[in-house]
Amino acid sequence: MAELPATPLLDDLEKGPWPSFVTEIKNAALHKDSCKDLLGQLERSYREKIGHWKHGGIVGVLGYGGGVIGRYSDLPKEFPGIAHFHTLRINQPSGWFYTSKALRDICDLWEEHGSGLTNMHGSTGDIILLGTTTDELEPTFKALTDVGFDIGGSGSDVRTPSCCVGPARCEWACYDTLKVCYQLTMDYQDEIHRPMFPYKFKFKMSGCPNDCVASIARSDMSIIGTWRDDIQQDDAAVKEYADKGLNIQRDVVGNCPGQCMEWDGEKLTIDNDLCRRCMHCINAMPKALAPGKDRGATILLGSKAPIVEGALLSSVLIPFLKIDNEEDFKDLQALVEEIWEVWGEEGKNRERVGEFIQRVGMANFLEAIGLEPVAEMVAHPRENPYVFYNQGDDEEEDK
Amino acid sequence: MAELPATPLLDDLEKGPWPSFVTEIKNAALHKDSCKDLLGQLERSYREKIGHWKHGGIVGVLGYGGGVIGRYSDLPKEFPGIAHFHTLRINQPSGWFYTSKALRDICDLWEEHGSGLTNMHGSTGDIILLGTTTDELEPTFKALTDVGFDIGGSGSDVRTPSCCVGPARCEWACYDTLKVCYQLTMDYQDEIHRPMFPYKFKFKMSGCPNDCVASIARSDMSIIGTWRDDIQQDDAAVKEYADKGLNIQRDVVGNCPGQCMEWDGEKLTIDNDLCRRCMHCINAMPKALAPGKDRGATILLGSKAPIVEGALLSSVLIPFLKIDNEEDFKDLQALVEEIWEVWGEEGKNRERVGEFIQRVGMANFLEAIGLEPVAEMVAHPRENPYVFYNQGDDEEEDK
Amino acid sequence: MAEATKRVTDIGPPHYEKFLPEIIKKNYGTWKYHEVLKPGVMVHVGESGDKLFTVRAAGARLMSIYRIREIADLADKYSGGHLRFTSRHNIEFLLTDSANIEPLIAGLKEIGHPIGGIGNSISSIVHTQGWIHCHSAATDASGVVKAVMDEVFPHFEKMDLPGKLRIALACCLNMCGAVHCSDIAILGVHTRPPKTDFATVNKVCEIPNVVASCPTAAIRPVTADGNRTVEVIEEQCMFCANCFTVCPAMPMNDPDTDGISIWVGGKVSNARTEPQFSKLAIPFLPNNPPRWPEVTSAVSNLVELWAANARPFERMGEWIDRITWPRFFKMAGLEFHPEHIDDFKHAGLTYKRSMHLVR
Amino acid sequence: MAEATKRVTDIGPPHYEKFLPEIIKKNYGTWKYHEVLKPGVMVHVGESGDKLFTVRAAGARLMSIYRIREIADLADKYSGGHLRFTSRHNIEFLLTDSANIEPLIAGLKEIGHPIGGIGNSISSIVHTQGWIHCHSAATDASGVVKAVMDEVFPHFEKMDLPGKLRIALACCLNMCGAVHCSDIAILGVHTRPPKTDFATVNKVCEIPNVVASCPTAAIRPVTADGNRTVEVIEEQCMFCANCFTVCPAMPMNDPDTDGISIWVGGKVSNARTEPQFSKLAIPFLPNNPPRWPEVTSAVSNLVELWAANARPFERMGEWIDRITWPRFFKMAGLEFHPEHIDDFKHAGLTYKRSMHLVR
Ligand code: SRM
Ligand code: SRM
Ligand code: SRM
Ligand code: SRM
Ligand code: SF4
Ligand code: SF4
Ligand code: SF4
Ligand code: SF4
Ligand code: SF4
Ligand code: SF4
Ligand code: SF4
Ligand code: SF4
Repeated sequence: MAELPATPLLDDLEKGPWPSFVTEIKNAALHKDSCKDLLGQLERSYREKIGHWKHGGIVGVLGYGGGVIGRYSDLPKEFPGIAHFHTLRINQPSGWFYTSKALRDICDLWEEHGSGLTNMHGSTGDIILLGTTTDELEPTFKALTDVGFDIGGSGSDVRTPSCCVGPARCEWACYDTLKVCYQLTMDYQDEIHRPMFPYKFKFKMSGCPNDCVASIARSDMSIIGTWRDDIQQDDAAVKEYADKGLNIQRDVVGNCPGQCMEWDGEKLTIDNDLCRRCMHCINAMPKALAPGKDRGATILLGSKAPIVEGALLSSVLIPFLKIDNEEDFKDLQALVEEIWEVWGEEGKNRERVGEFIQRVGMANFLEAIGLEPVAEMVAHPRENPYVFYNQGDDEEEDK
Repeated sequence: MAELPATPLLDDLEKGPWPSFVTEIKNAALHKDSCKDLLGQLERSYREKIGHWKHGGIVGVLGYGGGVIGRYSDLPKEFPGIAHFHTLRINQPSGWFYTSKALRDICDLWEEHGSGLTNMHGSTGDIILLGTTTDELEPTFKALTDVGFDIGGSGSDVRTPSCCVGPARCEWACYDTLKVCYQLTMDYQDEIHRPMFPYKFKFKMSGCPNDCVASIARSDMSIIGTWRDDIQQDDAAVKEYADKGLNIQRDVVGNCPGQCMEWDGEKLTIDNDLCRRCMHCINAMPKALAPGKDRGATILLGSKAPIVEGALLSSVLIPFLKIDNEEDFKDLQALVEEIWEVWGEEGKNRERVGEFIQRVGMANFLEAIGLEPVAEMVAHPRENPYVFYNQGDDEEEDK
Repeated sequence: MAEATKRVTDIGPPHYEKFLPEIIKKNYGTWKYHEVLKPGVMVHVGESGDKLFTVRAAGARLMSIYRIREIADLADKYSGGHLRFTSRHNIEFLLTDSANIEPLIAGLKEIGHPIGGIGNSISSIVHTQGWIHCHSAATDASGVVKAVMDEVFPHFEKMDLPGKLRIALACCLNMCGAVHCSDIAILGVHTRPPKTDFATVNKVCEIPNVVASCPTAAIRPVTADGNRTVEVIEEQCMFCANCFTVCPAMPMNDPDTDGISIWVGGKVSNARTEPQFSKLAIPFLPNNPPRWPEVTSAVSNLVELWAANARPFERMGEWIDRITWPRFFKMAGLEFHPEHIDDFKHAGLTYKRSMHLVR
Repeated sequence: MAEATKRVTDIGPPHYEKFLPEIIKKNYGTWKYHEVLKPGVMVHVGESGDKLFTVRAAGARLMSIYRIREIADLADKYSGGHLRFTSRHNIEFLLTDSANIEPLIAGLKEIGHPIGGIGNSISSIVHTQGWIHCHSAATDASGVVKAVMDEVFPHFEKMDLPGKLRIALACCLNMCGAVHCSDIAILGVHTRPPKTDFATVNKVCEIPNVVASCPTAAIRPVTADGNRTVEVIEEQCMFCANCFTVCPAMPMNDPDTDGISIWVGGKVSNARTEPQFSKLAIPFLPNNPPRWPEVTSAVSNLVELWAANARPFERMGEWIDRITWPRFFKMAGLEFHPEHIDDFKHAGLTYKRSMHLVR
């Protein structure tokens, strides 16, 4: 193996306290020519202030329509090791839990079949195996399934779902995020592997409104835990926080969006009817307060990044849904599939479900999927008087 | 004069504590045939649940393009007294101040030339002389000018400006609303009387952010008083309010949108740098607090009712403008005229200035009227990354 | 004489100074504070120490000259002939002598003008023409206003509310009452498309203007029986009547399907919270003259609900924002319909994009 | 043997239970509370009384298998082989024996992985591919992230901030890092229209798709030299690169005019306030590899300004909302440019429609 290329600019990024990706590439470059060329090309990008990758091509493994991102250098002569440099997206386990053994399995197969570089993880949540040739795709896939892993989503399919650590380690999880994530992933293997939608569809599950997987901002369907009974409250523990210096009036009560707390210096009173389940007071006093016991999830729909019609946050579709047993789960799936059917049929090419709803209107969308509107779906009722009164409904309206 | 028509439905509205418009029409009907017919037609509307007026026609006084609303009954045979029943809009004095003499002058001329019915006032602010024939328009106008009054706006012109009571009776007036209202009205007589714009243009002046003429919601240009130094504060008087039972912590401090007040039970501290000049604390304690002494106005642009493109509130154009002397006033007028020029040239037919700005974009509008953008003009900077970077401005941006 | 008949134009309104009482001229711009003495009566105190008493009486707005003369008489008797009207069409007598307050109030009572509307009360309803004068009206204005004010009258006379409550009425979507920012807005609505008079359109209107007038592009030019005319795509019509405004051949009024919608939670002042638009509470109530019982009871229920539950200073919309809209619907016993969900330009921003939900 | 080579598909990921340590299986769903013991270390206590210690180490995200093996070694040594990654790409070791905490931290230090990111600190920067792997990138990702994290590193290691601070980076407007709801977002931007390869468009792309891809309708089909191709109306282009995403013949990358914009005040959690989008703070900073000094100093200034002025629990956007945007611009020494004023679909709603202004 020849020596590493000179990378004076990149070398600077080996300094400093934060772990260095340059060091990582160099480590890999000691074993892999592709990484040496990657270093070389990247140094050139740093010098020229421009990337050197061509527009992706369509590559993949047999029978799958997604999960591999084709990538080619625009300087293949100079950097032949990365003439092809495709990425595989590997479906991570729920909650990103691993054993050292599982990680080693992946390292081993990637040592054999690819660049030895990864992203742990991609921003959708997959394990990213970063860089291999077209020829190695099938063998990599075989090696993967041998150790029990499978490829995730890309293209106009269901993207690899992801979830927060949830009940595995968090006292606030209001439903089993890992299980729901796993079950949806398994039930929608076909939809993950074979693009059949107008555009991508992402699921993300957070166990409570803290939303530790940013699902409300980054998934077409956001499933976020919540509760509907009273906050569990331990008065003695509240007092302890106060005694230890927490300014309950200013920093807890004063920040409550429901304006539904009172603190008299001794006792905290919560008007649970007006609690918005924002989590703030619970976050501030984890030993004293906890979500109620009647737990479930809110289903929200439609978030995405700006392309094409502007960024969206998910909005409430089902204010409260129990997801405790098989039956609850079937309800959720029925909803999902109803949505896919309507969007699949009427969505335009490259139109995310959120954009679709923006285009056809929430009320029409609800009618199409057969869901009754409820006040929880809107931040506030309409301000403009341009109402499409339903001309058949006179009697009803007059009531 | 014949007896009044039977009006069983309307008669019911003579009962009850609130002053009755039916009684008013009946009073007038004792003297005026037109009002008798108005009663008759209105009773019929009440029976049939539908109005009986035809689409307005264009009528007016010589040389004026606005100020008269043509109106014709659709049942002229049955109600000949209101076959023509036009309205005159009379420009009210600033602040709706009158003497009994002035009111009597108007009553007298309207007794002679019209129905004897009025609105005191119309919702733009004019005195409304409700109902006369085409023939009487010119004589009414003559009689009006004889007693020193003139017609107001209608159609695509400057509408009759109106203002709050301001310095005449309010301790919070931050500029002279009556004077500014009067001066603009006088300087724009031509624009008020001769429609020459794409659509109507309304001015409303409020002396402080309480906005007692609803100018932020109802005028193309809203001129609202404010201040920029510290709130004037009388600590003893604050204490008095507290002693008399005002819950300063909960109801004043707790409602401050700037979250910039502190109350320790004895002393109120305001962080005036973060005060949003909302008026709340001053409203709550008028004897203890008052706007600062460095007073002026904010100029906002664009509010209107929903037709056509949706309702708008005015938005900030000039965060703070002194309007103390002739020179300040000229600045304001220069701004107004610049806006009229741009909107007059590029506005579409029936496009209010607010809709025009919505269409062309605030930044483009500012450039056209030659005003530098400032952060006060927006609630927040853009959220979407679709930035039209100015391709000539590189150096500046790179700075 | 010849000179005297020369036509005078563009003189504008009389200068306001002519109408100001001495005490105002003297204390102009130097008022120090005010105090509400009792419902309908307040005093403004100048830095000079001068006191100006204001008595506010209900305005009928639609007034005959005979009534105005009575009012002028009262002003002559008690306020040196000085009075003004307010931005909500009430009448304010400007007194310097507090001894005149009670006699004035008695005189007002005699002619049927109660006093009130100051402070935390309901003031007059800003409103429009209705069947009295406008061709566009989907409901009457003055009649509904009279019926509602009779109903909520105690709150005009007393100051027993958490804050100010502003009601406004407009008889069609043109919203001449600018009801769009009111605590409670009463809005006349059509609920059926225009009944186009196909044969006349071409004669009385400019077809391109008619087509352009429609905010939802529901109108298209067509040729029927050799005539150039227009056609309305009915599913696309949301009954705004803007086509009728520009073209008489597109009438909208209908005795059975016209009615009233109720909107809540708007405000204009900047006090505490920023100005807000009103939001749809009740999509449709029928026109039932002379007293519109469905409307008066709906308004009255909303007022009482707010009065019983809001905190001091909290306007209707501020209260609802605190308790959230779903809870408001529940408390008010209102049903949530598809009509409540916005579907105009910025509709997407009104969807609930957070987990802030109450149970 | 023949059977063994049968192609296996659609098996999905391994079941997570296989990877959970015993203590988690036992206390699954019954954790009682947690406590942050020190920066980078927390304990979760079960109703059972069991204690699970978590040590969080900085993730490099872009890691070689050699590094991962070292991490696996540490897990074997101190956490029974159990570890996980976080949603922000950090590494969490799951320990049952508190005695292992310090040795693990020492081991991590040795291999260059500092611990931190828990509580009121800056965690790892969610980011994307940049020049490492993407054709679309207007800037690099990993390099900018490394430079910024080196700069703000003390706030990763300490918990000295008013609240959490989340930074994210995306190298183009596709925003794979979903930076749109971050306290501080670093966004790669193009600032020039595509350099259309007129001759090729027709060959490599579907012209209707290209035309449809443009959010501002800046692309129109034309015929040039007898070829069907497309033309960009440059004044209408806002450089989103969506045309390039669907068509390689519309390249955007440019060494001189590509760069970085900075956005602030977004959040995702529902704690206290609702989720919010980030807003534009700095329209453009140049690409200056390897350390992007303009970007690191801009970010660091914003962090320090917030840290010095915000109240406890107040996220960046919550703080700015309290002090208002104009004041934030002043305090941060930022200039306000026309670029800051929105001009996309809902722009009108971002204009300041109230008098709530600070001086
Ligand atoms: C690898 C990854 C970035 C990373 O470094 O982590 C990535 C990389 C790409 N994304 Fe992404 N996206 C990745 C997560 C995201 C996310 C974040 C998320 O899922 O939470 C978003 C924003 C959320 C969303 O979905 O809106 C995202 C929004 C986009 C978009 C925006 C269009 C859209 O509305 O979907 C595009 C453009 C497109 O689809 O045409 C895009 C397109 C791309 C492409 C395929 C480039 C292209 O135009 O073809 C990138 C390939 C880069 C490469 O060469 O490897 N990527 N992309 C992430 C996937 C890794 C994984 O599977 O775990
Ligand atoms: C008389 C008055 C209502 C009243 O009873 O007080 C009124 C009456 C009419 N308005 Fe108005 N508007 C009146 C104040 C308003 C206001 C309130 C204001 O000025 O504060 C508004 C909302 C604010 C605004 O300007 O947006 C208002 C928004 C409209 C509109 C909505 C279109 C627009 O955006 O301007 C129309 C329709 C139009 O212009 O085509 C309209 C049209 C009309 C017409 C001329 C009907 C028409 O379509 O031709 C009405 C004549 C009624 C009649 O027969 O007398 N009127 N109109 C008000 C004028 C009295 C005065 O001069 O003092
Ligand atoms: C006379 C009048 C001005 C005029 O030139 O005509 C006026 C006069 C005063 N207003 Fe007003 N306001 C008047 C219409 C308004 C309006 C406009 C409207 O209703 O269409 C508003 C905005 C309403 C809204 O937000 O929708 C208005 C919002 C206020 C506020 C803010 C109330 C709030 O908490 O939101 C105050 C402060 C207060 O009451 O504490 C105020 C305070 C006052 C004070 C106390 C000012 C003063 O120091 O003299 C005056 C007597 C108060 C009272 O009525 O309780 N005035 N005031 C108007 C009386 C209308 C009427 O007959 O009822
Ligand atoms: C491990 C992780 C979940 C996972 O499955 O991977 C996680 C774990 C915890 N989060 Fe989180 N959060 C994690 C990402 C997030 C995200 C997502 C993100 O950053 O992209 C958010 C939303 C951020 C936002 O709003 O932009 C998030 C918003 C919160 C909040 C709300 C903070 C706030 O005030 O807005 C809390 C409550 C708190 O910290 O008091 C919280 C609290 C917690 C607790 C205390 C929950 C618990 O009881 O165990 C956990 C440790 C807290 C800590 O790191 O300080 N977690 N947390 C994620 C760690 C990421 C990292 O490496 O830094
Ligand atoms: S989203 Fe809630 S349940 Fe999930 S890890 Fe975060 S705090 Fe815990
Ligand atoms: S969860 Fe949020 S809304 Fe509910 S009481 Fe606690 S701070 Fe208030
Ligand atoms: S707007 Fe302000 S200055 Fe004018 S009357 Fe109302 S409170 Fe007084
Ligand atoms: S005027 Fe408003 S923002 Fe200013 S201190 Fe008073 S309540 Fe606070
Ligand atoms: S609101 Fe409509 S119906 Fe009423 S006066 Fe105005 S234009 Fe006429
Ligand atoms: S009523 Fe309004 S929406 Fe219907 S056709 Fe006429 S202009 Fe169009
Ligand atoms: S943000 Fe843009 S440049 Fe970066 S990885 Fe995603 S698509 Fe590629
Ligand atoms: S970069 Fe975006 S705005 Fe410009 S032409 Fe391409 S798609 Fe249109």
